[in-house]
Amino acid sequence: MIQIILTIALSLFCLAILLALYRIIIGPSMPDRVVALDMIGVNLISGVAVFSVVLHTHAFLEVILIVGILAFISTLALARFVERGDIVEHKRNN
Amino acid sequence: MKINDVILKTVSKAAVLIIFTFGIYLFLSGHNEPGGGFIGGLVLASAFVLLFLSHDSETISDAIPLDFKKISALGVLIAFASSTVPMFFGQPFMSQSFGYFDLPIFGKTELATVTVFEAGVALTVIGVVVNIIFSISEDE
Amino acid sequence: MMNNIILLPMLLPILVGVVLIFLRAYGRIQAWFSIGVMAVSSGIAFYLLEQVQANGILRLDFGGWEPPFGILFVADSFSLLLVLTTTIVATIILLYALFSAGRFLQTTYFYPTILFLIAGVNGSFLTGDLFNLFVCFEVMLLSSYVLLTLGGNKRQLREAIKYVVINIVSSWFFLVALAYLYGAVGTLNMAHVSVRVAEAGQGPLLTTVSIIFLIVFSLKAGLLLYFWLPGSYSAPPAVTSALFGALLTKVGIYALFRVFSLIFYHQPEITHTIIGAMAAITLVGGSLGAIAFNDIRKIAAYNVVIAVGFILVGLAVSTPNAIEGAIYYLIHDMVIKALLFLLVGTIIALTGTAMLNKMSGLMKNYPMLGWSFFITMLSLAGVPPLSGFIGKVLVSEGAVESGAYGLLTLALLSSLFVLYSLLRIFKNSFWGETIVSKEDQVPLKKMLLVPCLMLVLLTVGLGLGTELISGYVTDAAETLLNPDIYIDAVMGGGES
Amino acid sequence: MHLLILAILIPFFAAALIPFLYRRIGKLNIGWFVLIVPLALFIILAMRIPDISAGDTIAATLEWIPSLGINFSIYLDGLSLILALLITGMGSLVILYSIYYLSPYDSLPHFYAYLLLFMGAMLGVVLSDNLLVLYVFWELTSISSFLLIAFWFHRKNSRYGAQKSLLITVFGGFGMLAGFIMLHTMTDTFSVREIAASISQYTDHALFYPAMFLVLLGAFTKSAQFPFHIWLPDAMEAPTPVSAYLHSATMVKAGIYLVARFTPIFGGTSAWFWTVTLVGLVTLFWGSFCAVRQTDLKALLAYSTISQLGLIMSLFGMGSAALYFGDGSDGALYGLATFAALFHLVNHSTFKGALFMVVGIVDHQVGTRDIRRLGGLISFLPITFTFAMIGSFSMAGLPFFNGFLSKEMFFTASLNSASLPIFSAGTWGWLIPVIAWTASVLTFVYCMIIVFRTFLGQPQLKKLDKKPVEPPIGMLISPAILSLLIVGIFFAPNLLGDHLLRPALGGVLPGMAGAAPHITAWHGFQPELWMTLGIIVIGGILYATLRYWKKVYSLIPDTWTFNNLYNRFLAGLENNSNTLTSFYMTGYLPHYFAYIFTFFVLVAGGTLVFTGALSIDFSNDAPVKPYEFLLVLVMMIAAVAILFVRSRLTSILLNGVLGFSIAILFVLFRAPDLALTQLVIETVTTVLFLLCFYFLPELKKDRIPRNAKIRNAAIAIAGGTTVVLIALSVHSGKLFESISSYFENSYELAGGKNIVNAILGDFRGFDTMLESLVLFIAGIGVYTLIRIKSGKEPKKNEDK
Amino acid sequence: METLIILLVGVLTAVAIYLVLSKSLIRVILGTAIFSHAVHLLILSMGGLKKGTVPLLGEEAESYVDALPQALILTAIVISFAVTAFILVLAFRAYQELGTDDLEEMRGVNDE
Amino acid sequence: MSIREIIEFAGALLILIGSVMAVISAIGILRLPDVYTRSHAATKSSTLAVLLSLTGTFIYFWASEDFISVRLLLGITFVFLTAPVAGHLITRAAYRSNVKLSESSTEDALKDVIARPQNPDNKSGDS
Repeated sequence: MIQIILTIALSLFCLAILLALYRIIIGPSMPDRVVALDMIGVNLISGVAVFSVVLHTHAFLEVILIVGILAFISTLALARFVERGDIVEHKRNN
Repeated sequence: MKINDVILKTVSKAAVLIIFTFGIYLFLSGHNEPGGGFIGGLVLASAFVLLFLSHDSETISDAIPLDFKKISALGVLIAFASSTVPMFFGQPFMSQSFGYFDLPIFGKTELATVTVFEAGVALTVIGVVVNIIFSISEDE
Repeated sequence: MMNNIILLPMLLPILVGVVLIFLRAYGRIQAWFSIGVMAVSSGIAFYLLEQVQANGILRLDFGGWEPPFGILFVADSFSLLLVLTTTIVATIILLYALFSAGRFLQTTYFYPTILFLIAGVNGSFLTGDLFNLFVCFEVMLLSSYVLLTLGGNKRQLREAIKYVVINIVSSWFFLVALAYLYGAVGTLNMAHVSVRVAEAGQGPLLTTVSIIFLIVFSLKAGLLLYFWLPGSYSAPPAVTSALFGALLTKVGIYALFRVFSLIFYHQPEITHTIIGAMAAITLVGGSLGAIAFNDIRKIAAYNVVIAVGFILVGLAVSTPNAIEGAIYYLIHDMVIKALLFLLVGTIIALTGTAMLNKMSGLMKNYPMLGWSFFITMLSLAGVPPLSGFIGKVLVSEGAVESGAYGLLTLALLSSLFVLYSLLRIFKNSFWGETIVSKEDQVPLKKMLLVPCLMLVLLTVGLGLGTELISGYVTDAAETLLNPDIYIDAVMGGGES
Repeated sequence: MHLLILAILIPFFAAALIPFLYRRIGKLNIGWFVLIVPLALFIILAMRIPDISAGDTIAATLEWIPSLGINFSIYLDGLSLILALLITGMGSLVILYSIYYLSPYDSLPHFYAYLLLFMGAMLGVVLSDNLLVLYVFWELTSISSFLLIAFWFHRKNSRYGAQKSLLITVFGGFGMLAGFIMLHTMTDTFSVREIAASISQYTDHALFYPAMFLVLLGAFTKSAQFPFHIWLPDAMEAPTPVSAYLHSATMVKAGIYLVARFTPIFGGTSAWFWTVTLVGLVTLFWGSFCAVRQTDLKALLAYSTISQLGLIMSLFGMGSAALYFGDGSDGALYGLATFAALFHLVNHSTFKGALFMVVGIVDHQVGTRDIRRLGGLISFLPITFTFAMIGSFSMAGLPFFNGFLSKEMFFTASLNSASLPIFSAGTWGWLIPVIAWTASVLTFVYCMIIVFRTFLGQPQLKKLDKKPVEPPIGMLISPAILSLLIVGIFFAPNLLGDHLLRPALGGVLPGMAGAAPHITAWHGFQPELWMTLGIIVIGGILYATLRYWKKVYSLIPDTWTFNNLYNRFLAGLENNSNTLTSFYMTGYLPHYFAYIFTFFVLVAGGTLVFTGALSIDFSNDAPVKPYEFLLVLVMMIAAVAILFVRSRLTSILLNGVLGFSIAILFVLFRAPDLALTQLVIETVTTVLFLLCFYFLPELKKDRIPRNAKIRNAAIAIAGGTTVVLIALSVHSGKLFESISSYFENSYELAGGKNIVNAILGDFRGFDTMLESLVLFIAGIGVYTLIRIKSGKEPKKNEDK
Repeated sequence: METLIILLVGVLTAVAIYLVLSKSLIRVILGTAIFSHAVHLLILSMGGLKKGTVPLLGEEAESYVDALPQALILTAIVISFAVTAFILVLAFRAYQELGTDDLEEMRGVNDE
Repeated sequence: MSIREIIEFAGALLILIGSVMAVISAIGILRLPDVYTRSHAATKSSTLAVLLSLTGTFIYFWASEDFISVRLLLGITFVFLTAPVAGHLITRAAYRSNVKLSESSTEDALKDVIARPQNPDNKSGDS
């Protein structure tokens, strides 16, 4: 029972990713795409978590945190890029 | 154009702290759990990446006055030199050894020479990644 | 564990290279350190070569893990001959660098990168594990990328892009081939792979996998797929192109020999026929390329291509004579290509141009350079009694023995093209009216000729003193032709 | 070390010493020191004459590469001796001559060093018994000839001639090498003597005829036989002593020597007989025909040399028939040709040497060699005229000179061959004497030209650069000696015949030394005599009417001469190779990738399909869950979408999606470490991409033609398919289990519970170590790329 | 599952080949990145998928998945990262010096 | 059904709800008219979805193995800490890079506060 639920849940997450991918492809603006990517990252976190339940393993719990961290970093970088082009500033500005 | 980044900077400070801790944890736990020198090093490097993104390269280079090229060189040196040590004891190059010791506080603890090797690897990774990002962002 | 010494030709350059990173500001010290470590490495290589003659193949299991589980270095005569040549040639090239390079190159991580390159080359020669071979290749390639772009003028950057991207793709092929091989036989240790392939009888599938290895190493060696070679070898400064010309393709050739003599030797009617066809086309393409251009760097680069084709004729034919000849030629080619590129670099530095039709009469002003070039030309064409001769004879003999008359004809004709292509350089740049008066000539640093003359001596010495190395070469060829010797040394239990 | 080996090496040592010696001796001409070498060698060799003529041979060996059977094996028999004496004897005379001939402004040390190099090499050729060593010296002669021709390398013609001679002779040399290698493959020895002894077993060997023709190729190119003769006239750019020595007396004889040396091996076969004879005759005719039209004396002599070499060659060809008969009387009959060949070999050296020296004197004293500007020199250079006349008349085959004797024997031999009962000579044999006679008529004509056009007629002093006077006495010594020999040999031919030619004959036709005839000048009214008389009559008429029939030459179009062919071949080769190479080496990376992947598809895919390796079997597959399917779908869509997006940022995002999805696949396939690494790397890569994009332009629409797009798509799909098919086959046909179960003991072995990490850190730690090095090098590379720019640092001339 | 992954590898490879055949340098670099994705998956699938549990001995399972390919892929990932970093920087330096990212304009066959 | 199993089931249910939320927010990201509204879907409901599924996972492990995963908690914290910031950054970037508001928006509150760059071919404004 639980396995079935989890499988459904995983599939739904993947579906959400698929939908977000569609948004990445069609755009239209860059921030749209970044938003969608961010969302994919968030869904991945959930996906990995669920999958560790499926497998009864703790081995992937690190991955969850890492995805969180990295999704943040890439969103940050992308947002910076969209905003300024230059994602790491050379000079401090305050 | 001045951009107000207070939220970002505050949050990323906290995040960096978490990442650092986590990176070190990954590095240390690599023997038995996922992680290890490479991953640990990479995660630590990504903390630096976050710092670079949320601040600017000048601030970072002022705050951490290290030559990351030399750090990576040091890492390579540690990795290679530590592996040569067994050669002086008549062992093949790269022989790792490990043992279990009863330490006062930690109880039964495993100590392995491979940790030194992995530390070298981790240092290399950090050094290289930071060096690359630093070099690019410094370019006019 | 005496065998740890096998590692030294690779380990020492790396360690010294890393230490040199900390000595960036001291160009001279870096140079002398590099030369020193190369000289020591060649001494070690020679010692090992002697050891192998006395005690058979040596191996070093890293971390003490028995093959096939760990990584290991295997030193047989073939590897060691190449390591020895590499280190000697590198020492001499570094000497040239010491005398030629100004502060610019010396303080830009030039020497450490060269040392890493050589470490990668030596590692590739010595390793007994296919995946480790890939990693060693990458060490070598990354260093070559850095060296190629060092200084970063337009031409270098432009050619570097092509070179790097093509090599990335060839590395990709390498991984694909490894994946297939691992999927099929489940192991990576060369000797173990060989055992398993022999056990399974190298069916069509393994032959197909071997073809992918062939593609990989052909890309690296410049066998048929040499598109990247002429551009990238003619872009960097003399020292770098000499290193490239002497070493890079040789690693690919080594790998071809190793893989197709140790592992995939069961279906020569497919694999070796393909190699033969590729070698033939390479000879033709290289020969035509060598006479097609007026740019002396390109002429030199296409000469590299011709040599690759020639050596691979030996593998395609694979008789004992041919293999032996190919080994002789391989050693010869490392020496002579280094010399050729150094001389070409020197000529360009003196005349300020690389175009044949813009130079003339250098013989009057730089006679030593001229004679060095003359001997290089003869040696490259395989004119006796210089070093190229014996290899040429033996490879040809192998071709005759196996009835490969087409290859024989092409191989010999290609020598003629080599001769003609270099004769054009010699005729145009050294002979003719001296257009620059004694007063206006660019002074040639005397010391620059010293490394060139050392290489000249080496090529003459290798020719006249063939007997001195013939024992090693015979042993190397025997090991290549009898995979069991290698396999026994690796898999045959017990600690060596 | 045996004295003979030393004899070969001495010239090399002397050559090496010259640069040092030259600085010491001050004003004295270095030639005097050099002269010692050939003189001494000549004496050493001459002392062997009694032994050799008694039938002895001398052999010695110095080891070079014994493990391959390649050694300096020296073998001195009659044949070698006669050539060795020529080399050293002519060498002495030429060096003596050159001391006076060369101007002090010329680079004498170079000249003498090359000359000595040549001398040593040539001695090596004629004395070596080992095929490969013979080849070594053979190439050395080509090289020294090359250097000597280009002695005045600032002249364009010298460079041209030098290159031509090197290319042609080395080309032939490579052919010869192939022939030698074939001989070795057949007989498993490099020793000429051993091969000759055992060759009878191999005449049916598939390599026998290829080897023969290849060896002949070497001989013909070296001896300037038709159609390879074209290098010799251009070689006349060399200083005249060199022409006298290398290009008439010795080096060009190397090919003839080779034919003689290999007659015991290949002789006695029809192919050898006809090839050598016909090539010789054609060369004889063509050389003499071309010689007549020349206006440059040296060019005339060059063609005459070609012609005479053809004559000797054809004689050796005819003589080889003797081997078919063995040592019977028939054998002796045809062996006469060989004897004549040897005889003419010597004679030619004497008279041609003398003639070259004469021409050299004329050139030296008058400043030109152009017949049209010469004439009437007899009153200014009477001594020289005498030598010229002796040489020319000898060459024309007139009595009282040695040329007459050998020419007569030549006619005898050609008549004999015409009626040869073997090799189907009956049908075409009549050609031999006809060609021989015709060529001899032309020879007579040009010999007359040399003498009469130069020395008789009206002097044209205005056209000359200098006023002609007799040269210094030193320059006359050598031609004088040669002229004496010419006459001397005529009157005492058997001195030469018995002591040198007879043993030499034994070298060419083993066991037939006894067949050597007694040379006589008068045989009675035989056909030969009538032939000679005919030559004089017809030749005289032709000479007198030269003006009228010279137009014949203009009938031969210039474009079809072999010379022109050679030039056009080289030029065409350069142009076409440039066109062809530029056609595929476009410098355009996508082209290269197209080649590479096409090659991959064709060869790897081809092997897969044609060897029947393709097998697909799904039974081994793990089951697929719906979410896995969805994830794979996501990746496929993302991948394909990358092709169609126009914005670089979108493509990076899609690449990021791919990377993240792969990390999740890694999770699904139970690889946590991989997932972690992949995630971090992917992010850092994305950050790098973004960092670099700041400096890079936006993606442009790929403006490539539609067909190119279709072609690319085809290559891409084919490539992907090939990868898939091979992978499926491998997966279906797994042969062995992986070794990795061993690593599952990692806790006991390496003290780690994470197997992957134990492999990375311990079992395969070396990979990891090198990988960190790779990373490190990349770091350095990035740093140097960005920080070290060519503009910012002072440029040095090295990094062009 | 293996078949599915292999098909995915095929698609990725085809995409990557198409990308490296285009004349924009950025696309070529993207192509190389996708190549490395493809080959990592290929190695993994060649080792066999899902035949056991996570290769951590702490999991105490009957069998573990093949750990060796994982280690190899890890090495390959890091190496491809190093190379990608290098080529990226090379690309922008080339753009700075040559003023183009069009490979068509980087032929450079007719220069000195 | 033991309590443990009930709790496990509850965890699974949370996960399911989370996944449904994820799909809903994905639909949101497709259907909503402009980037500013879409980012609501992405940040708010997605965060909720991940919170639900992570909590579900946490509960499940707690129930079935008595395993309290610090890493999971850390993960939850981290997501909560960063998700809003990420959303903020993107929308700000969108605004600054001249991404248009939807037609249906009634007011641009920041119009006068932040000067939007007028250069339409802003380096990053590629679409």
